Amino acid sequence: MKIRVQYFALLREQARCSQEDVQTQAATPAALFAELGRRHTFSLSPSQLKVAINGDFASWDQALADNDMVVFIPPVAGG
Amino acid sequence: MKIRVQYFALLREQARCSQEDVQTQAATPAALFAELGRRHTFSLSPSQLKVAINGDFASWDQALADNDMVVFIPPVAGG
Amino acid sequence: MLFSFSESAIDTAAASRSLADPGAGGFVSFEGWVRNLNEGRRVQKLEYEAFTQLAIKEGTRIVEAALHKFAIRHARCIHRVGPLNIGELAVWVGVSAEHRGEAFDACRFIIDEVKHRVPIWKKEHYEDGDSGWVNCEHCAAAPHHPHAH
Amino acid sequence: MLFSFSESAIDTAAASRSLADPGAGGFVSFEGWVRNLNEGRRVQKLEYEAFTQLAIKEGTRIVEAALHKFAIRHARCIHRVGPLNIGELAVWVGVSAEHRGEAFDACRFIIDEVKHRVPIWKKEHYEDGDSGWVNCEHCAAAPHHPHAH
Repeated sequence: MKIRVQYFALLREQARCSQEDVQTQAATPAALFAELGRRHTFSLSPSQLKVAINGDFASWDQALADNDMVVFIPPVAGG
Repeated sequence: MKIRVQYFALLREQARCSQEDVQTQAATPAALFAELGRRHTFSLSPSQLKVAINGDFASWDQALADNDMVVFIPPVAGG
Repeated sequence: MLFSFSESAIDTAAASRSLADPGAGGFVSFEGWVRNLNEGRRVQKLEYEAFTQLAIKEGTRIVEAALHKFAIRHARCIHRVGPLNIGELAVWVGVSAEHRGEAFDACRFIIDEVKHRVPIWKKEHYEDGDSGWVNCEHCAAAPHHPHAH
Repeated sequence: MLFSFSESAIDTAAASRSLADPGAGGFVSFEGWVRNLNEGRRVQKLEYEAFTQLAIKEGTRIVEAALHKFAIRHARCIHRVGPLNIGELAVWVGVSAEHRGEAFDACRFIIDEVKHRVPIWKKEHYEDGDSGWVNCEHCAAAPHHPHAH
């Protein structure tokens, strides 16, 4: 299936792109992140990140569906 | 001796003046307030008031001196 | 001027700017607005009166105490005097600090102390035509004339 | 718009006015200013980046929670995105309430929650030429490249 991944902040810099479409068999965000980590050098581990699917917070083991939009959220620093 | 008394807020309205010079033998603000209370109808008792002499907070039993400026301070309500 | 009075509308933008500091990361301000209701009575307008000489001394002492007690950069309080209408700004307190926690604490300290200690009085004019000095009418122990004025 | 982003200077006067209410006696606002120093390093400028879609949802939930949790009239938060210089306003929170205590508590609640929960990131550019994403560089558990960018 096709998943669109958006990157922000440090992850965007480390992925060297702000958005990519990936063809994957990853069933969950956890599996997807592990797969992406083989192509990119991410300095942040899943325990430091949160996940959003289609613009809402989600869990690492939520089932992914075709055309989902996934964001891995680095530690925030607003304000 | 001569004491100048300034009135504010409710006391000003009850004294019907904002300032008066009084000739008095009152040795303290407490004695002065009792004396003034015989001429004016004050609804506030000394326990509800504070005293200032010459622009600084003072005690009710501080000795008055000639030409002192005395203010009896009703409960405040700034802000 | 850590504490001052204003007879016209307080310029909050200018007041905030006067507390700017490149080392300050947080700024907290309090504004006291004239409410249309106090203790269940409809308020139409009000007036503030101050014993200016002592009020400036006492207000300045409060802001100085805040600057000493909290890790803040700058602080300031401006109070209106004279007649005010509903919604108008009666008092402004601003505090800048490196970190926001201290700015919140100091701002609250200042307004709490100003309300309790500074010789300023507020006369409310009610919609029913009555009026009264806040904190003076209801606590009077001597014979009470609530509608005397 | 309980929570919104601004790509240009936040108009705090207009924002404050939007929270006016004749029943409100207290108004508390917080301003986050860009400091020249963070964790001992001299900051020259910074940039904010947001996951706007989720940030607006989450920020709105925070302000809604404050309106539910505290006895307040109105509340609002506006956050800057893009490049900012020292002293510039990065975030504004305003709360009007009948009484000041609730306004202070709600304002602090909102800024604390916004800082912890809303997907906004801050990249600091230091005077020594280095730069870094706040909260991302120092806590990285995987192999760490502090000067990689």
